[in-house]
Amino acid sequence: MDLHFTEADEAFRIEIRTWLEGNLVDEFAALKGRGHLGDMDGVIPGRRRWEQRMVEAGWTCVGWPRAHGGRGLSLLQEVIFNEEYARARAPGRLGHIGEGLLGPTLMAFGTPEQQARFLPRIVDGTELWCQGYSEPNAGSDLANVKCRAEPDGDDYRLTGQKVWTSLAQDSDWCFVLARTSTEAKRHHGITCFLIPMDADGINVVPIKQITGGTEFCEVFFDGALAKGEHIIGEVGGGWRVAMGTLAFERGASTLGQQLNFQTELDEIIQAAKHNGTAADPVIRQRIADVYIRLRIMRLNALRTLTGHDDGTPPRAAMITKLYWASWHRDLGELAMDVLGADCMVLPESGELSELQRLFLWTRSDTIYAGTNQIQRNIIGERALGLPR
Amino acid sequence: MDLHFTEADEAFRIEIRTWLEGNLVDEFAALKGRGHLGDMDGVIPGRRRWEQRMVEAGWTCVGWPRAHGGRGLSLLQEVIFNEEYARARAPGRLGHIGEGLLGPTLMAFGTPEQQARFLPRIVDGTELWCQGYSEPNAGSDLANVKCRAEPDGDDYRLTGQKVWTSLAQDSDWCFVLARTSTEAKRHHGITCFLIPMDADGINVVPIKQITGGTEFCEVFFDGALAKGEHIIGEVGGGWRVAMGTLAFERGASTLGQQLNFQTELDEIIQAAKHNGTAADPVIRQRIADVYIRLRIMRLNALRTLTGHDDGTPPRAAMITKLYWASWHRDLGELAMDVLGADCMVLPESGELSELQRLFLWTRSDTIYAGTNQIQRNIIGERALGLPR
Amino acid sequence: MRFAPTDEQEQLQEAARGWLSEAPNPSWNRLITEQGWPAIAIDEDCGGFGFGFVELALVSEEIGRVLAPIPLLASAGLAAGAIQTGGSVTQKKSLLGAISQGTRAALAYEGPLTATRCANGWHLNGTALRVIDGANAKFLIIATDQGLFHVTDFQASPTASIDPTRELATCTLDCTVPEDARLPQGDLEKALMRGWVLQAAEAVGAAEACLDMAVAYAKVRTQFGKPIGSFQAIKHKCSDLFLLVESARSATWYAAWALDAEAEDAVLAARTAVSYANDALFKCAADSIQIHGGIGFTWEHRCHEYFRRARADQQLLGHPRAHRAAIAHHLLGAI
Amino acid sequence: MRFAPTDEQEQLQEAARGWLSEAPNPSWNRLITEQGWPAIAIDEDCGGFGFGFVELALVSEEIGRVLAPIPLLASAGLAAGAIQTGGSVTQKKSLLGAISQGTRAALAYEGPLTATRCANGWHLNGTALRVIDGANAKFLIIATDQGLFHVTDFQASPTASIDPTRELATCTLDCTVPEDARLPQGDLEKALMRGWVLQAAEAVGAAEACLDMAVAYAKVRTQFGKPIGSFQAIKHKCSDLFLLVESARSATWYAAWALDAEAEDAVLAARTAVSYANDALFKCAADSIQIHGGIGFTWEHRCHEYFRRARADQQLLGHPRAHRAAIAHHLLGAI
Repeated sequence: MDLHFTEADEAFRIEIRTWLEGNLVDEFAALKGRGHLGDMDGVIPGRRRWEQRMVEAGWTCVGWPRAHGGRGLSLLQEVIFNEEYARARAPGRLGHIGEGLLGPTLMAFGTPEQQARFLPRIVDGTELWCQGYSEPNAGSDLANVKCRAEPDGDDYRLTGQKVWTSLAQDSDWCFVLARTSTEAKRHHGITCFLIPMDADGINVVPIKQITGGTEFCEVFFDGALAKGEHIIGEVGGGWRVAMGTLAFERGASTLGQQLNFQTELDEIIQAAKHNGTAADPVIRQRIADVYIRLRIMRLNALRTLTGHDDGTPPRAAMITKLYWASWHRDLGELAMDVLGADCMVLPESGELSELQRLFLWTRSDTIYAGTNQIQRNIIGERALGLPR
Repeated sequence: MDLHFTEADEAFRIEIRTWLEGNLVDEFAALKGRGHLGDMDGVIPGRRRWEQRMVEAGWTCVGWPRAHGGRGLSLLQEVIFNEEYARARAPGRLGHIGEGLLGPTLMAFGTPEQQARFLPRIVDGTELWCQGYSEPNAGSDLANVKCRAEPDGDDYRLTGQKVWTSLAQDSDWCFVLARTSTEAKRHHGITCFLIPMDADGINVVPIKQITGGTEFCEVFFDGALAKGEHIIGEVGGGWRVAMGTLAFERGASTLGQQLNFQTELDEIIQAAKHNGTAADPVIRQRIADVYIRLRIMRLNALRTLTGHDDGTPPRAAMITKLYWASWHRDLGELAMDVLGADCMVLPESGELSELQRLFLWTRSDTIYAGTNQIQRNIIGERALGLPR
Repeated sequence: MRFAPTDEQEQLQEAARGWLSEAPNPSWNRLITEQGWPAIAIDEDCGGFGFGFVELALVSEEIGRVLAPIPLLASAGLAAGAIQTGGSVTQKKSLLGAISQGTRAALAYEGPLTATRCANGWHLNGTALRVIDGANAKFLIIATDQGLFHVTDFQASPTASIDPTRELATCTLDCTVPEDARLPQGDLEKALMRGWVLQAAEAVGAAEACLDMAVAYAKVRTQFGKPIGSFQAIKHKCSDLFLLVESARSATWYAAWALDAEAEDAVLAARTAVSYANDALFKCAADSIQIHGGIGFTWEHRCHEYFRRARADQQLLGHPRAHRAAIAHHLLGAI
Repeated sequence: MRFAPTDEQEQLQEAARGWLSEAPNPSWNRLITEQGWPAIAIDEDCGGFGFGFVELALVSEEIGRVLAPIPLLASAGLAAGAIQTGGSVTQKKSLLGAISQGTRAALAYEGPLTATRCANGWHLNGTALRVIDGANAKFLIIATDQGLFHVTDFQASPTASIDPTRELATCTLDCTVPEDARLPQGDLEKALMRGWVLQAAEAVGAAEACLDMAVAYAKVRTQFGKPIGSFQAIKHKCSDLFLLVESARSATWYAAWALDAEAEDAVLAARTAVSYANDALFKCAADSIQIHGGIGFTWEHRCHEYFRRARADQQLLGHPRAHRAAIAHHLLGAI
């Protein structure tokens, strides 16, 4: 057991911290705290320019191998990067789906040609990605994908509907699961396609959410052309690809979020001190409780970095999503209880306050990317070996 | 909506209250508060004498029709009877299984001969009954009964094991589910037998519980003789009989228990006042919460009395067991939290204190007579129509 | 003993449900013309229908069920309640008569509001927050350090709330009123308890709507080849909500009856009902979103409207915690 | 960075587990002879093994797992901790040396205990409640208004507890001790935090045992023709317990490491660990009974022993609520 960071790691921390301090200024200062969950569709033009600033300094795809244009950082350094990024309140990354999901998927399942075509443009920020996996009837049950891909020469025509696609309005490309065979069993006959979002026959409709924001979209395909050369993995092998992507989704990308959460908790503590509820014994217990659970969230995350010798994370890593989603929901409820009667009054602007948005938005945390119920199935079956 | 009791009802309340006050004296005064759940095997001899006193005054089987030797009380008067019985802290009834379960089952499914043979001896307290339904592998899943009944002339020989049988040591008769056919489907092939507990081949083994008490027993049958004339309903029709009994179990018999619960809550409130935790805002919230929920428990129970025109209770009645079991468990936890550090220290006697016993015993409340999980299945499927 | 609506009461409730299903967002004028609900619990000699709060609560259940933006709670509950329990005969005739006819009224009590004796009667001053329907009210009942007053001279500006189905306002007063503007027997708690009962009733209706939506969805939404309602995670959640809804209903029906019957424990019953029902509504609204999954947190689905109502209502007329604190005071004495 | 036991630490833990599975209820003498655990975290120059609290915590996990009645927490944790952080060089050599060799010691702090200067040194007086292993201890460390003292002259009578696996005693003092019986740097919190870490570690082991029992039972117990672990009501309960156990483990391992590394947040880490782990154990023990159904509340099944331990331990060395109150004080200042 040794939880010290090395001197090299600490030096790296200073490096990224210093860079962020020096660059989150002028027009970028206004981006602080923006573009995160619940606000992912906010301040897009500014965040595009910020991505370019990141590219220039080599801060995109820091965890990718050098061979693919990354920095080849260790997992721990990636954590440090994410922590400092969050601590600086730097804006939500526009390129995170390409960097965190599609890139690793391509490295694992793509051809050298596909890697050469797509990876550099994720690194240089010139192509943004969105993900087309979920459908209205394939939420928890991804194997139920209905979107059809019909052959057209060497290529395919996609027809169907995707939903909960973040940033679809602003993306250049989408990776899509579609059914290439209706005869095969549910898990078979699914194929993973890459398709440009400006193809004919693609229509994006934003979904207005509980907060009034629209970061998720529906994407309608009506015979849109996906090239055969842009299939990831085998035709009919999309299930395996999708499972790979989901594993990346649960990976290191969340490792900085505790710092964002800490910022939110700090705001609640300030509010409690300001309005006197900090003296309320019931509120004090609850603030201490969320603080304790946040500390442990970080420790759990650090623990996942020390995996087994074969590189797999410890089975305790499976609790990550259930843990943070439930915690964040509780934080939202606490925020309102700290505000008391003020919690229901909108600010002068008529828009939700940050804490009101937190409260409403966090109801979705326990739903997207695997509901709490699905997470408990996964833990029960995979970590504990309970029967289906 | 009219929640007034009639003058006749109020007069009846005075009658039973006066009788209890006048009779729970001398040797019977020591029985107050004894013989209830968690202590059902306590002070048996005294409670036998108390049953006889009740018989003499005509206070047994008060809800039964006059034709069967009861008082023919209305459901509301039965409630009043149970409330006053509980308010007086009168001891747990030794005859409650015969009076509340077997009697109604016989009235519904028994022959006139069976009714004439058995009902009068429940009314006059000369025969005590126990119930042999549950088995080690047929707890929630009653259809899984394995106890075998093999024909022996007109009669049957029972072989197998029953469990969680209250008062088996002290009962004269037992009503038992046993399998008369192994070929039939699970629900079929079960038959309901009445068998005297002094028959050869019956062995009773008390089960020591979490509290150290032994009110439940295992009952082993090894070729014990049950007469064919003592089969309730059809051979192979035991499932229907059992479902009928379970419906009685969830019926009016629990309608006085709120008063027992109130007594327990009063003791906790006294303890809180005594040790100063009554000034603790967190404890105050929790005491108010259990008080509110207890008030509502009584209102829920009263509401079940106003059923539909066809005599069936409202579907809201299905929450009864889940509601009180969960509440009682919470009360046990609150009791410990009020006691604080004292909660772990045994009294001088070395026996559990009343509140410690409450705390431990209530862990079983959410299990026996249908676990909370089974109750939620029943509510979901029968009250809400959700699919199996 | 009959712990259920009478046939007549049931008909009233069903009629309200039917009317609201056709007119979920009726104008106040239409409500007055076609239904006249504000008159339900007002005595006939004051121009009302002469029923009680049981009837008003049953109608409120239906208002809550569809989150109809009908401020019956403000005029028929709080304002009328203040006058019924505190007003002089003259005040009752005139003010309750007006409410019966459809004049909108509201109760302002979250001050500070002060009353000072002056030559011409009383000078009233101050600002009240979160007055339900304050911006539409023709008159206010205000709670001051010197008791309750009715007043028509005030300024109101709407308060934007996370719950758009319940209009709130900030009301400012600086006026002089004659002596007879004071309610001689005015008692804020007696007014509030009428509000609590109706608020509880609305919460019962709203909570049941959340449960009904969730159950209906769980029956038709399939995942893994089965309706999600067959999975215990969903089924048991629904069962727990059913327990909450039915218990809140028992508490609320009793509180309404206790009010009409002037039962000794009427205040306790009202606090019991409103604290339990509002917490039940919160749980039902939150879990309904969860059961609905993705569509549960879209703007188009009504789930979030119930959720917003649920949280806002926990702050209206006293948080459940405050009611529990009052009940603890009753059980345990002061701290 | 390695947030997991080293190979050596893992071997120590596995050896402890193996030994305890053969000797779940060992005599103290056998423990000392065969394992010498009290010496683990004591410096070599005081006769110890020179490891740290990480190692002691890993062994404590195993003690907790089988509820072994081994009071390592009392002597190696609390008493040794008090001496390690507060004793003079001489005191360390003699007292820690004795503990290393197997002398039993305990910490008495729930007084009132008073120390008064007198001609020959200090007069110590008072009664301490719930002293872990107090009746078997050869010497006590006591916390008085004048600091910490070590004392051998005391009377102890056992306290019967709902948790028979943890021996408690009431200790009474009325004696005079020389000046050098006082620990010059004595600091009760520093002693207690060592106890908190070991208590948390025991809770992690015990909680995991509850989970493991429940999971194993859920795999073999069938109802309705299926293992009950296939029902979400049971499966999801187990998953929630797994989350608690693993989180408690993260918190506890960190707290032990922070203690050894003298990290700035060591006290906070210890309070975090013990409050979370004790509440987690309670939930695991309670739900394990529920999952076991009928046999879960029989005397013969160990479920109830864990449940008794769980509730008793919430009161030992500070209730989780008290730890949270202390953390709130850190975050929010005094009330």
